[in-house]
Amino acid sequence: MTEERKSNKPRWAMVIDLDRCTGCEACVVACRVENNIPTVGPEEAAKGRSINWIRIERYFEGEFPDLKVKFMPVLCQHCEEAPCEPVCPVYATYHTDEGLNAQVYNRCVGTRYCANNCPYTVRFFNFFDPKWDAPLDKALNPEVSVRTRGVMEKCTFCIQRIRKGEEKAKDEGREVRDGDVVPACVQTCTTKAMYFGNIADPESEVSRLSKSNRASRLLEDLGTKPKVIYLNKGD
Amino acid sequence: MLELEWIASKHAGRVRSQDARAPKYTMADKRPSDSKINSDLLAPVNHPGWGWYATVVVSGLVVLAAVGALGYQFTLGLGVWGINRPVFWALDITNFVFWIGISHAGTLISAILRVTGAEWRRPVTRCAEAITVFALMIGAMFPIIHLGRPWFFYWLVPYPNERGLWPNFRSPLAWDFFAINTYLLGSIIYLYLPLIPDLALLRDKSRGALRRIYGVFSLGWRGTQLQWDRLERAVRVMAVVIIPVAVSVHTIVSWDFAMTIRPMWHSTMFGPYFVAGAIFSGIAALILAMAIIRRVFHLEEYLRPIHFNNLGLLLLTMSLIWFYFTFGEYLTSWYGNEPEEMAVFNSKISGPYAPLFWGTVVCCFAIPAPMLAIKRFRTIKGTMIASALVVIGMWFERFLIIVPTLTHPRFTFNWGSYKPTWVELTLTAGTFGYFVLLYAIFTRLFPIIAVWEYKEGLPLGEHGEPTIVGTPDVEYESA
Amino acid sequence: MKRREFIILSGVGATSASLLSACGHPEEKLIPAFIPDEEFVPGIDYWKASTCGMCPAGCGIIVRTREHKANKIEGNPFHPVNRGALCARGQAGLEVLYNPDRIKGPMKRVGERGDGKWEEISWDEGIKMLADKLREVDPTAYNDQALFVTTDSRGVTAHVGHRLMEACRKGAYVVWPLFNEVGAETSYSTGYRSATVFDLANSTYLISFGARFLETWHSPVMYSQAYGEFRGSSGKTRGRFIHVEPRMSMTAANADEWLAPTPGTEYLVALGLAQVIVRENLYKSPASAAFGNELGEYAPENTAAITDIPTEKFIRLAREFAKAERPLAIGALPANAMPAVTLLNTLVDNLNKKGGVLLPSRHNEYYGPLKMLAPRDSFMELSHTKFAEARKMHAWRVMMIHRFNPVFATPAIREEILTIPFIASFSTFMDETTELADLVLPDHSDLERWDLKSSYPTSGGMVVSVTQPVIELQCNTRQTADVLLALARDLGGEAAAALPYESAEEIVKKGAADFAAHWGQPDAETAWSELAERGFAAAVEEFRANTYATKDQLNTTLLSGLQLKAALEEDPDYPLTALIYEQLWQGDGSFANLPALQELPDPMTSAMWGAWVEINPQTAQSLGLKDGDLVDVQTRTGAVRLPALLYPGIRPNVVAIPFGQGHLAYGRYANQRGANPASLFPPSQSGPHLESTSRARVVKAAGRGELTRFGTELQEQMEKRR
Amino acid sequence: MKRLTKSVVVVCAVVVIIGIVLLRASGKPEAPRQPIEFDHWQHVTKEEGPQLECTFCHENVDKSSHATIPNIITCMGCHESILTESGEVQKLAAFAERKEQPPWRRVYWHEPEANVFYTHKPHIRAGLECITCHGKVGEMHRVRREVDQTMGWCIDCHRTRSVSIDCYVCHR
Repeated sequence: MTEERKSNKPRWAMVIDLDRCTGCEACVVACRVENNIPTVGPEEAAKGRSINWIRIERYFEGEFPDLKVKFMPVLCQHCEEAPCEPVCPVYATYHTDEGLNAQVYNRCVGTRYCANNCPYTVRFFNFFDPKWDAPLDKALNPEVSVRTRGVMEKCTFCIQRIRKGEEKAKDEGREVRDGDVVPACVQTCTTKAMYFGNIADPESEVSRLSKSNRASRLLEDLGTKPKVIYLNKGD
Repeated sequence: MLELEWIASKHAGRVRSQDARAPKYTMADKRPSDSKINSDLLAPVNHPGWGWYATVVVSGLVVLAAVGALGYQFTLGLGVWGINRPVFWALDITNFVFWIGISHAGTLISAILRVTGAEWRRPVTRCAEAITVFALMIGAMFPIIHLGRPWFFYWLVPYPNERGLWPNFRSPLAWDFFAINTYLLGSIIYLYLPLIPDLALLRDKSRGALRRIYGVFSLGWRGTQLQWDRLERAVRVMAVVIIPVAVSVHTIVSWDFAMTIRPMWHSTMFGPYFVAGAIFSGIAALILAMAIIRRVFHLEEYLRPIHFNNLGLLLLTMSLIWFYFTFGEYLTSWYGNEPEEMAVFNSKISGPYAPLFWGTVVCCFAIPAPMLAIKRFRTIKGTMIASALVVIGMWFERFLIIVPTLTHPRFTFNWGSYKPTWVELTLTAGTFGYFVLLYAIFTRLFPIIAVWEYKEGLPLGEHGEPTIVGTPDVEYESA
Repeated sequence: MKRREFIILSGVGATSASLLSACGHPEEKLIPAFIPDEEFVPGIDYWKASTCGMCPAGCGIIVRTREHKANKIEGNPFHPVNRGALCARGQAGLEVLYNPDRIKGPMKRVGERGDGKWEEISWDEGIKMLADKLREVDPTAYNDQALFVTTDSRGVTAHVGHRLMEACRKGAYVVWPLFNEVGAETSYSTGYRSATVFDLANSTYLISFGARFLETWHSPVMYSQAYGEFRGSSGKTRGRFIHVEPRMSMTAANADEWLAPTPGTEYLVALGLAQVIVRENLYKSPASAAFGNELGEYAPENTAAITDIPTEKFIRLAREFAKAERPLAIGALPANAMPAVTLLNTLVDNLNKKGGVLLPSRHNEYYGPLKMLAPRDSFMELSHTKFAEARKMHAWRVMMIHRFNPVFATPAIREEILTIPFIASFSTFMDETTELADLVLPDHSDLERWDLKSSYPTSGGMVVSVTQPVIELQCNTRQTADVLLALARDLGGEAAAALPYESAEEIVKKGAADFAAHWGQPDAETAWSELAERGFAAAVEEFRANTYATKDQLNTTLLSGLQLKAALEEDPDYPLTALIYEQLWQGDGSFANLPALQELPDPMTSAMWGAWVEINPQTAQSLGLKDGDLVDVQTRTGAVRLPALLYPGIRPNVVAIPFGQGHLAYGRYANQRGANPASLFPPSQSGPHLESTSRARVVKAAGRGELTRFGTELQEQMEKRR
Repeated sequence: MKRLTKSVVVVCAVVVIIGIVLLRASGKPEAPRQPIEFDHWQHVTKEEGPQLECTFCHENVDKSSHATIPNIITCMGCHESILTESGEVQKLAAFAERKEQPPWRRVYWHEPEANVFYTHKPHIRAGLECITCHGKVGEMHRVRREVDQTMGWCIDCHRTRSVSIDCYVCHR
């Protein structure tokens, strides 16, 4: 990342090691539970309205028996030059000073323009009001909004955990450091394939890994400058 | 002189119904009497006939169905549409682009014809301008009703508020908001200005409450020279002003797509491509409207084959331009051979959208272009058929610009498909119903052919002035 | 109008309404949620340690609770088994706790069996009823018996249940595992005796024979973590991983090389590799030379035709394996085939070495005084065949069933179960078996109950993890162990004497403290409080390098049972092979009622909310099938109708069906979804040893199936274009 | 004509005013009647009273996102013995007897649709006085909403104190 540090605010970034990712989807469920993502049910899912802020894209290469598979966890890339941001007519999605691509639900009017302009297809729309059969609603995370119908939603890098981590650092009178903020997907990753941290801090794990020669970003040629960095498969 | 004419027309007496079925005469004959013109052109206003009522009832029912569908959608959410991930836009935006396109019929055409002083325009302008206003009203509805939370549409308005929140002026949707509103306002003014003398005519011919209402809207028109001068100047200025506004509107609509980084949307030529398409579909809509009006209101003497011929030629031009743009657009994609572009390209050329795509080419070019190029087919019926095909074709063209791109995101894992639901189809039908309804009501309230403008173009008869400007009509009548 | 739409319109979607409606300002009345009490200060998270109960692996969890509600489960970062990570199943644990379809309290049947007519009763009434039935068991008659069927072989339920059944004169404690893979402690799951673990992390060359250690085998999270390190961490070379399985599972998809032999011939691949190693003198253990002759017939040249793996591949892989720095072979094959895998490890001499098989020598000491954690040796292990045989001998009078649903696992068993005069179910949910019960005494969910679990981390030794309530009770349920204790008290005499405990809590606290005391914390009270806070205690053992000294120690008879042939006979009417497999999250079908998992796209097929038949595109083409076509899969035993899913990762002429869907009960999310493939196989095959395979044919049925995918549906679009 | 215009204007104004009043009234009551007439003034300001600090009862304000309403056990800690003859304290005791919390009604809150995640803790850390946001509750007999906690009001304060006005600070 070449852009200058404009402030002493952290810039959050994620590193995903594709060599370690097994496609087990623990992150997908962890994200659903942490972020109050509703299950839409079979009829809606069949229409392509299932919501998964993080998903495992699976690609086959070759044919039996020489078949190869690639798993690729895809979540909001929190692009520095996010294509979704300029198109929103009401600033419901914008860039925060911590480099996050924010989605403010109660400002969203639901033009879905941002979703159309997202090259990673990581934005989701609430076609109906979400529904949890009681008492499943008891498991809702009180730190995360329940989105209403008509608004977009997407990965927030677990903003509630970022806020909590920053709060903790402030309490202890120091800058945030590795381990203060662990998003739900990173926390549960069964192979420790995901890392999260402040890429503006040269000492952080993500900074170090982002300089790896295996590092690349999705659709780099579009110039979106994603803040999710993938470490390609070794071998 | 005009004033004299006006006064003459004022004293022409009440219109009698049998006048509407007056014997035919050609333009080559001497100037028809004012009373004749008045009664012919005001007939729809005064004696609409059962067909008018039937039209209003039928289109009204369609509108009611659409309103019901809309209520259903507002109650439950956009999930009642067929949209999904990744096809977040479909018929809503198709209808939006289509109707904004249709709206170019009027104002732009009438303005161009006025500015260029094309005399044959006279019976056409009002017809066209009304299309603009109504099509625009319908088109402009969609950006609101397609919202996930339509009740917050006013957040697009830059109003000062304590939260310090403003619309995002970088968003093409915000540009849309301003462009469409400007165009709508301009179009209404542009429709209204030339309507003033006719409103005065109606005022003078009606009684009671109606007279008062017409009176208010005719702004105390007395037909003085000063008033005529001012009106003419205002119309002339508006005609010039409205042209860039119209062009900008559809350019901005196209930029909703072109400003994104989606394959086959992100194209520099989308602006002119959309404007051309808009004028194309607009002319077609105008021809259709004129043909229907001519038939149902017995205005055969006013809307003559020459008008259809001329508009047919315009339509032919636009068809060629449209084809040129389409060809250029697709050829460059094909040569570029970028995988993401080709995914969309192939789905249109040979994939699931191929029947629609080739159907569109047939409707917009393969049939209408040769048909309109051959003089023998450039009759009223011929242009009507061509126009109907073009309107249908252009609707699908809009659909094909929007949906196949959305079904093919960059990562193939996320490819999707789209099927409309009854709600979307009802809404689409409703737009057509609503258009017909508005148009029908308009014809009931105002003369659909500008009375004064028509008279202005006529020979002055007894006063011995030279007569018709433009090509004599006889030739076309016999053809 | 769709059902969903109707529900929304009629306002039954009450949750969303109450959450979101603005009318009457519900917020104003929420004030009780802002009053602190002894347990919770509003707005502050409380993390409580416990143990995941979604599979037997025993991962430590911490549960985030706030304002008397649990809202997130995470892996316990200090727990040696999972080190903070948790799998998809574990993450969905809260949906068991808060499942809307839980049985709310004890009930007795009022209509005919299976009518679904129930009457709520009190706990005392229910326990009395069951005790009376147990008293009716005639202690003098040879063939009169009470039966306690469960999937738990260890822990509190096993401890109490086993003792009660022993005391109950003719009682039998029955363990009936369906899938043997997950965490089962018996030898056939790993080829080694219990407590054996595999040092994947430090291995450099791994061959897995059908062991889906990233999904379902043994302890998936533990081995996933090891896999992460195996793939490379600082200072370690990237390990190479070969997977042998006819269908490309998610684990296979992660392999560097995937071999897809004919189903049932995996052991021949192992033996072929062994043969090459022996004949090329690549083995490391000195005793291995003796195998030379015995392995001759398994030479790859002989078996290549059966396994459909080219000879050159055998030779190359055998050399790679034998020459690797730290090779390791694991497997999940039928018990009689596992020796083939064990043999490979023997040849490369990796016992108790870094990156090898870790076989703790002191494991008998682990349990300390607490024998309840030791695997019980005197239980009866049951499969359908055994059940049917036993049924002939015993007139079972009472059947108590706990955490197991035999009617779903083996639908054919239904009729036999119906002949048992009295059935008591301890199920938390109304499953197919519970529907037939006469008495329902619902158990707690895992987040409400007490238990102890033992597991063996790769770091050595044993870990005892505490399952403790993290939140107050959601329903009028009672822990089965507590019910059994009450039952014992009611029965009195021998039973009461055998179980002198007040509650499961007491047993757990005592057992855990005993264990901790035995392994370093002498003060019982401190031991318990530490344990309750941390959620686990560990017995530590360093693995001592070990080597197989002589051929005798290798148990060469292991090879005698193996035959050189394909597992299934040819059948001209049924040209294909059907197999069922345990899918990533579905387990034995007991998670089908969790919406978060139902809506979790299968990692390989991207399918959700249903079941499907995987067919190789080539095979599908020859059968004239397209993706999503409805097909009948028929075997000599039965048939199921499911949508076809064109799947490039399966051998041609093999079809695979995930197990776990097709419930005919089990709540709103599971009921009537997909089809249960168990009926395709003779009941004897749904036993514990093998995921079933059978000869089959596929016939196109009319119509399109409901195949819901998260990713794109079209075969040609699945390939990465970019 | 002039009179007509005037009357139209007046009618419109009245309608608007009534509308605003009704809307406000139907929204959040300004000083809701509480189950027990708890008198903040007596506890905080009254000279011969206990003169409690706010945090004596709202003890979690610097720890949690919520200041929290005291548990009835806290109330009974004193009122077990103090002023037991008072009618309101007897009401309190009756609640305590039943092991119930009085159904206090909220005075300040935001709708869940606002998606606001306000936390007290950082505001206390920044040294904000309770009265800045809640008015002089200590001088009130029945708590009345004195501050109109709109978003504009929040932003104003954040601006003047140069605290971030990023949406994501409060909304998420």
